Amino acid sequence: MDLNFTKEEIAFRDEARHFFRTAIPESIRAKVAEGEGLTRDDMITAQRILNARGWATPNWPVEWGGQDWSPVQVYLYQDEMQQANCPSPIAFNTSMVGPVIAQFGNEEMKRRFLPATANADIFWCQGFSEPGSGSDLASLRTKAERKGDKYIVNGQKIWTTLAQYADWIFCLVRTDPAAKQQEGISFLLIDMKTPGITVRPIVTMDGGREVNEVFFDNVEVPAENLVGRENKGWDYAKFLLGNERTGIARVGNSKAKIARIKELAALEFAGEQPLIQNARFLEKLAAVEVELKALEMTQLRVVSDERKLEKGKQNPASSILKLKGSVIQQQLTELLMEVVGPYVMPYQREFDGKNEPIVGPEYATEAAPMYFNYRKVSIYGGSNEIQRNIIAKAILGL
Amino acid sequence: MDLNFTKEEIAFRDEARHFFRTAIPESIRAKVAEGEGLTRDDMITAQRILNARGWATPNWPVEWGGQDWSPVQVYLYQDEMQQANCPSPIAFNTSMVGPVIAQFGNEEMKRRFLPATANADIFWCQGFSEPGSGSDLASLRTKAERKGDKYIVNGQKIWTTLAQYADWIFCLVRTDPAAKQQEGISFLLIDMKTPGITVRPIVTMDGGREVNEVFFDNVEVPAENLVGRENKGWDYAKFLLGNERTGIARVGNSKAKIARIKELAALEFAGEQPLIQNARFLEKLAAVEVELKALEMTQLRVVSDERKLEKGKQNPASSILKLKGSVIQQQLTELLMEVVGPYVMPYQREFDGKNEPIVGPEYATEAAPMYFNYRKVSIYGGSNEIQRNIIAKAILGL
Amino acid sequence: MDFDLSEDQRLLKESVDRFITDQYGFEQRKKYMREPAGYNPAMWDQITEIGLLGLPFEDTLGGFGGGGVETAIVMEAFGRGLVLEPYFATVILGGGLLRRAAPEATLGALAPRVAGGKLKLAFGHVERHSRYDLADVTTTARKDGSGYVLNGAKSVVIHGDAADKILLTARTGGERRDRAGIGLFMVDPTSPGVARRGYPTQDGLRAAEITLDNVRVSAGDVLNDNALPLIEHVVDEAIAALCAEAVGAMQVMQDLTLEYLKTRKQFGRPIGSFQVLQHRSVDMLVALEQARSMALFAAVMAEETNPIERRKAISAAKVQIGRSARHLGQEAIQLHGGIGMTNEYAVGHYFKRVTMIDQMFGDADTHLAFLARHGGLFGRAA
Amino acid sequence: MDFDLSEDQRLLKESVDRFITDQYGFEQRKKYMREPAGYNPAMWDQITEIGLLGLPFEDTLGGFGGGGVETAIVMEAFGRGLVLEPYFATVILGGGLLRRAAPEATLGALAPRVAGGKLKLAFGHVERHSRYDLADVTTTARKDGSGYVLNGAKSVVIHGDAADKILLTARTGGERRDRAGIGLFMVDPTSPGVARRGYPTQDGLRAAEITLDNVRVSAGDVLNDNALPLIEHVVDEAIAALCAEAVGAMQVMQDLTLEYLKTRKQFGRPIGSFQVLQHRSVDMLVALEQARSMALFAAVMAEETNPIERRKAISAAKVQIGRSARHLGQEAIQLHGGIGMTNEYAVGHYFKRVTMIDQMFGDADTHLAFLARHGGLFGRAA
Repeated sequence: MDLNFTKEEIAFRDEARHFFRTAIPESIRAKVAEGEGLTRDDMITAQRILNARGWATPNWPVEWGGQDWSPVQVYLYQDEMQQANCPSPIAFNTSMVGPVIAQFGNEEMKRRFLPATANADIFWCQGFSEPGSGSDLASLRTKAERKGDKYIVNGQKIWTTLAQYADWIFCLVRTDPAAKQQEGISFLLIDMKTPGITVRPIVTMDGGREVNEVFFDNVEVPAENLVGRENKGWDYAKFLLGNERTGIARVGNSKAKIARIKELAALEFAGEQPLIQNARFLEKLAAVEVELKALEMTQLRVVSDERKLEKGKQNPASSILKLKGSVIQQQLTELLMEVVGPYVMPYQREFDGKNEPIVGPEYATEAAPMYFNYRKVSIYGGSNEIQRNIIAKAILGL
Repeated sequence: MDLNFTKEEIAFRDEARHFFRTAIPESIRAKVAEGEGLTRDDMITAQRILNARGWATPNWPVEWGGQDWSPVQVYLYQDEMQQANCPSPIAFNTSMVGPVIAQFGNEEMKRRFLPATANADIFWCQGFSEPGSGSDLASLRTKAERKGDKYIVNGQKIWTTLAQYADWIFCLVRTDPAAKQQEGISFLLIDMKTPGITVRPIVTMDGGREVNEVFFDNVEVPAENLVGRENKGWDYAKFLLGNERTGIARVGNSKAKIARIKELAALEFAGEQPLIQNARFLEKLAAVEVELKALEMTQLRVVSDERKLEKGKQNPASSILKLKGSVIQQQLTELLMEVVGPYVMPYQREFDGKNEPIVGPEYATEAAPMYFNYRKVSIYGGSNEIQRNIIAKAILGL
Repeated sequence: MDFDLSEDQRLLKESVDRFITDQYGFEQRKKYMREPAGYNPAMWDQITEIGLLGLPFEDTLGGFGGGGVETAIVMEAFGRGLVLEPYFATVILGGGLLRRAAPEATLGALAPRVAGGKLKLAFGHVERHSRYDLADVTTTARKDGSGYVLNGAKSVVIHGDAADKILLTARTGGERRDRAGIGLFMVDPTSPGVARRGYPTQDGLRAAEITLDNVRVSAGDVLNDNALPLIEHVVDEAIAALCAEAVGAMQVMQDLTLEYLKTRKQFGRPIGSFQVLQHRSVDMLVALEQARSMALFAAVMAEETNPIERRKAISAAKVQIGRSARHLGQEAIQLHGGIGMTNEYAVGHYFKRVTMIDQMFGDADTHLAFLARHGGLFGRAA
Repeated sequence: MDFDLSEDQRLLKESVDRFITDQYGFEQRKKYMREPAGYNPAMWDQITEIGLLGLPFEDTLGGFGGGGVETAIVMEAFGRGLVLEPYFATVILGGGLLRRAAPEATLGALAPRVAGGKLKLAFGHVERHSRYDLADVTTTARKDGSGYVLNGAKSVVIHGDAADKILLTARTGGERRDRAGIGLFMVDPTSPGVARRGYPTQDGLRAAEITLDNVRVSAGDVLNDNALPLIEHVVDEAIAALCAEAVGAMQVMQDLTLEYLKTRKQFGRPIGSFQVLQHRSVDMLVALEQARSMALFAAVMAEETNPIERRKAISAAKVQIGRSARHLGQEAIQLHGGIGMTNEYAVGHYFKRVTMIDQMFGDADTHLAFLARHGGLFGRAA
């Protein structure tokens, strides 16, 4: 056992650190650090820089632009990217639909979509959840009827993140209404410009406009946009959801938040001392740091184990990454709010106002919205309750 | 609304305070304060002092020695008793079997048992739980077959607290094996000296010997020892368990523990200061004090509401008393252990050794055993999980 | 001891509750929020008509001499409605300061106008680096003839943009953070040298930044030149009021969550039938009832005259409310899932409000530290 | 980076695991506890035979030069067995002190005897009011010719009654709590002036009170006259060892609980089918895996030479282990219900052991305070 990184790993880490902190524009990284939303352009700009170096899609097959990295390298890549406040590649593109197309699409589909997806020439969004099917995804009802060489799609998706930015959407649709829940579902790629698609934003309580409803009204989709085989979409969805187990803990991200909290706590006063000298505050922060360090070690255990496990199998410890990672992220937003103090109160998201100068310190503006917004991390992508159900069955055998 | 006590209530409180602190021997109260176990004689001594004044059974009907106190008086009585580290009257006698006999027993049974029960001439224990029936009490299997003017009892009870002290046991027994679970159960009084009864102590992890198994092997019980009607025992048990909703929070007891913790924290050092000056320790303690104050107010709300509610109905707030009260009691044992520090380690329960002098400060000896022992308060008497099930159904309608 | 409301209190409660039920549904509130003022002037008039604006004043001044319990009755109902109008700023803070810290003549002149809905007030006490310390005042008041000249700035003045007059602290003597030498002044926001900038707050209410550049205050508008202990008493009353408001908001979150659990179906059954969600709802109930108890305690103790006992009790209440509200609020969002995250649905608005209440006049941990420093709530053994 | 065990480590693990599986079942342990010494001398011999007593020493001294990982492998297994023999006191503390703080000649003379099972050691560092501060030493060492004369007392010396020699701290200079002037001495418990009183501890192990009344220590038994930094390193290694032991104990509590949930029936079904108990078991798993990760971190960082980095890492691990073990242990008892409270059943014994481990060398909050005071684990932005 040797928990030190090898010389090669350290060289790779340093290379990544340098690259993320120099190649990605400072203006974009500052927005990530502050918790400000990125524009579509910001996201595409960052991804193209990564892609130019071949670092947008390291998890893809090498022939389609992937890197043959060791699990440790993947970990270092993510950790450095997050610590540098560099935006992650668009997850819908690189972690979700890309790997599905690479695994299950035909050659024609791969050629058509993969390079454009890697380079964010297509901006994807995900159409899985529906109003009636939150945690119970398999109960979805959006319907695609085969008519000649087309599917006619009718129904509604919800919680569609960044649909307003998207060129295409990948959807789970019901192609066999007679089949049992998980059977009869297909995986379909749909151009957002197709007539009959309506996007309605859902404003979240923090004032954000990340998520949407997407309505399909007799939307005609060429049959060649079906991924893999009809009625096998559930398998592809499971494959998709099973990817990216480790990045989900967002350790690097939380490290960046801790750095930020310490930075700001040196600027804010509690009585005669800066908050960074307040023992109670430091102990609260240190308690989260301990959990984060433990989570990082847990993640490294999982990462180091990956190459030894059969494809598709998981280290039991991997199951806790999302549960614990989400709680830590949320706790850090609480501490950030505490640092800011009374200045968390002004609400000054730019799209709400008239571009007036900021009230209070600039870093205060996103503290409360980030706290509100981060409640989602224990809800979206399989709520923590669903995670516990799954772990109890799959890992504990209960 | 007036949350001050009336002049009469204050007079009663002062009277109770004086009485508990003068009439009950200091030696007994010191044992309660330290968390040492009481002997059988201690318990009987204390109860007889209370009974002589008519204060052992205030909740009983007045004709059988009860007091016609207002709910506030009952609260003050309990609070002062607990704060004075005075032992509560033997619960099996005064809160459990006594009220059941008074309510459901015939005149003959009342005359035979109630005065002796009030005066602890009979020491009772409770035979409800069985090995197979923890939280699922109604699944009990101890059997009483009617043979002429006798019942023949066979079976086993478990977790029988202080059976080793008891003269009599009140039992739930199955008298109709054909009936559905909760029907077919009867409430039987059994003399512990009857042949066929074996008591086997269960040592708990703290080294305590409070609980026992009680075995019944063809035990002959006169039919006149049946309380009320055959096969109606479940109703009587529910009546019994529904009594004493308010005392269950043990607020006065926790107040006494806080006082004790502060007293000891002045004697123990953390660095150059006594622990009582350590900010972090004080904040941890204060956090519990806040919850305790809230619980006391909750209890007073319930108490003040009691006279307005129909007999048998409950204020929803009453449901949280045991849940919250048990957690607070447990947290205080953790803090007590923290005060003591390294000296919690020696194990020196007297029955284990040779009466050697104490290692470390005298108050250290019970700190860890009390922590271990108090894990029971969220288990016994309907575990906190069962409490939550009940509240979810009965109060929240889920 | 008696937890029953008096006849007058019962009537007060009925009328406030009716107002909220009739006028302050969630959809109605959304409309009020879109008014230019950020609240609905018609609602202000109704609140005036019911007579709530006179709460703290004697009847000779147009009020009804309400105390902690009456305040709690009103504020709990307002918490259920998430009332937008500047009641807390005008009556609880402003009215309280007039009553406790102003000369009798000033009180006599202004109280009837407050009670009549003609005068809206706000209280400026936060400064850039003061955090929650009322004694941390760097705004200066320089004696100038019979009046004063003020220089400095006040931050996050709740409903400062609606106020006709701003009450604010400025230092008449002593050093920054000294308890002595803190004056209380009344400033007309339209006076020369006063700049005011209003903005919405996270919870949909309003606040303002106020800057003071050589602002002259006449003798009549100097409410008190050494007022900290009196201000502290008013702030304690205000905290008690916020505790009651938070309980009202928490009750709604609890009700919404239970309603959702009973109606929302997943996996073919109401999600409220899942044991995990049942138990977590019970823990929310515990948090709510504990908070309700402490809000009551605060309501009563807000009138305590021993300042240390009063402040300890109020701090204890703020701790409990802060912790209960955080727990209950986070769980309410979590148990709702996605819908709970949206701005269209009510629960998030209550969550935001209780989050901001925790920030006002010191968060839970700040009050816990105060309480601990002063020996906690329960004495050592007698 | 590589989490795999080396071949030697794997062999070590196999042999220790086999020893625990074969020799240290819960019923077997009960018997060992009833031996007069409070442990089983035959087990001590077996531990000797496997070669575990030489763990920290070089092979020239009869050991195998094990480091943090090897220690963790042994201690985690010992945690699963709740081993009673004085291994921790003799090898981890005693052996560590010899290795890091004793003159080479002393190490050379004693290490082979320790490794051969002939010399049991213990370490006295707690005093009546020292709590967890290793520098809080009032026991005095007065220079006397080439040796010293000791006066004072040491408390709760783990396995002090089994030890052939007691290593202990005494002040050679400086004031109480000074970091300088803390000597490390070896005392024969049968020497004139030494009084020793052994007793069981809450977790079924043994400890002793040692009093020193003008005890003469010859020059050869003066291990070091100014040893605190070295002692701290050994204590950090000891904490890392206890973390591993706690993980072993936690794993068993988790396994016992799952086993119980799967077999115990209530209301006609295994209680493990109740969703609430499932979720709580998952939270126990989270606590366990986090603790396991930090025990690993501690094992590696125990060898770090930068003392502040080392101590911070070790403190972080002690925090995590303390919190995880308290949570997991309390839940393990709770989910077992009544049976979990009994002395006949295993889970309570593991619970008591992890509770005592939290008390050793500083509880979780003490270490959290240390960590916070030194800036936490993660730096400010690069």
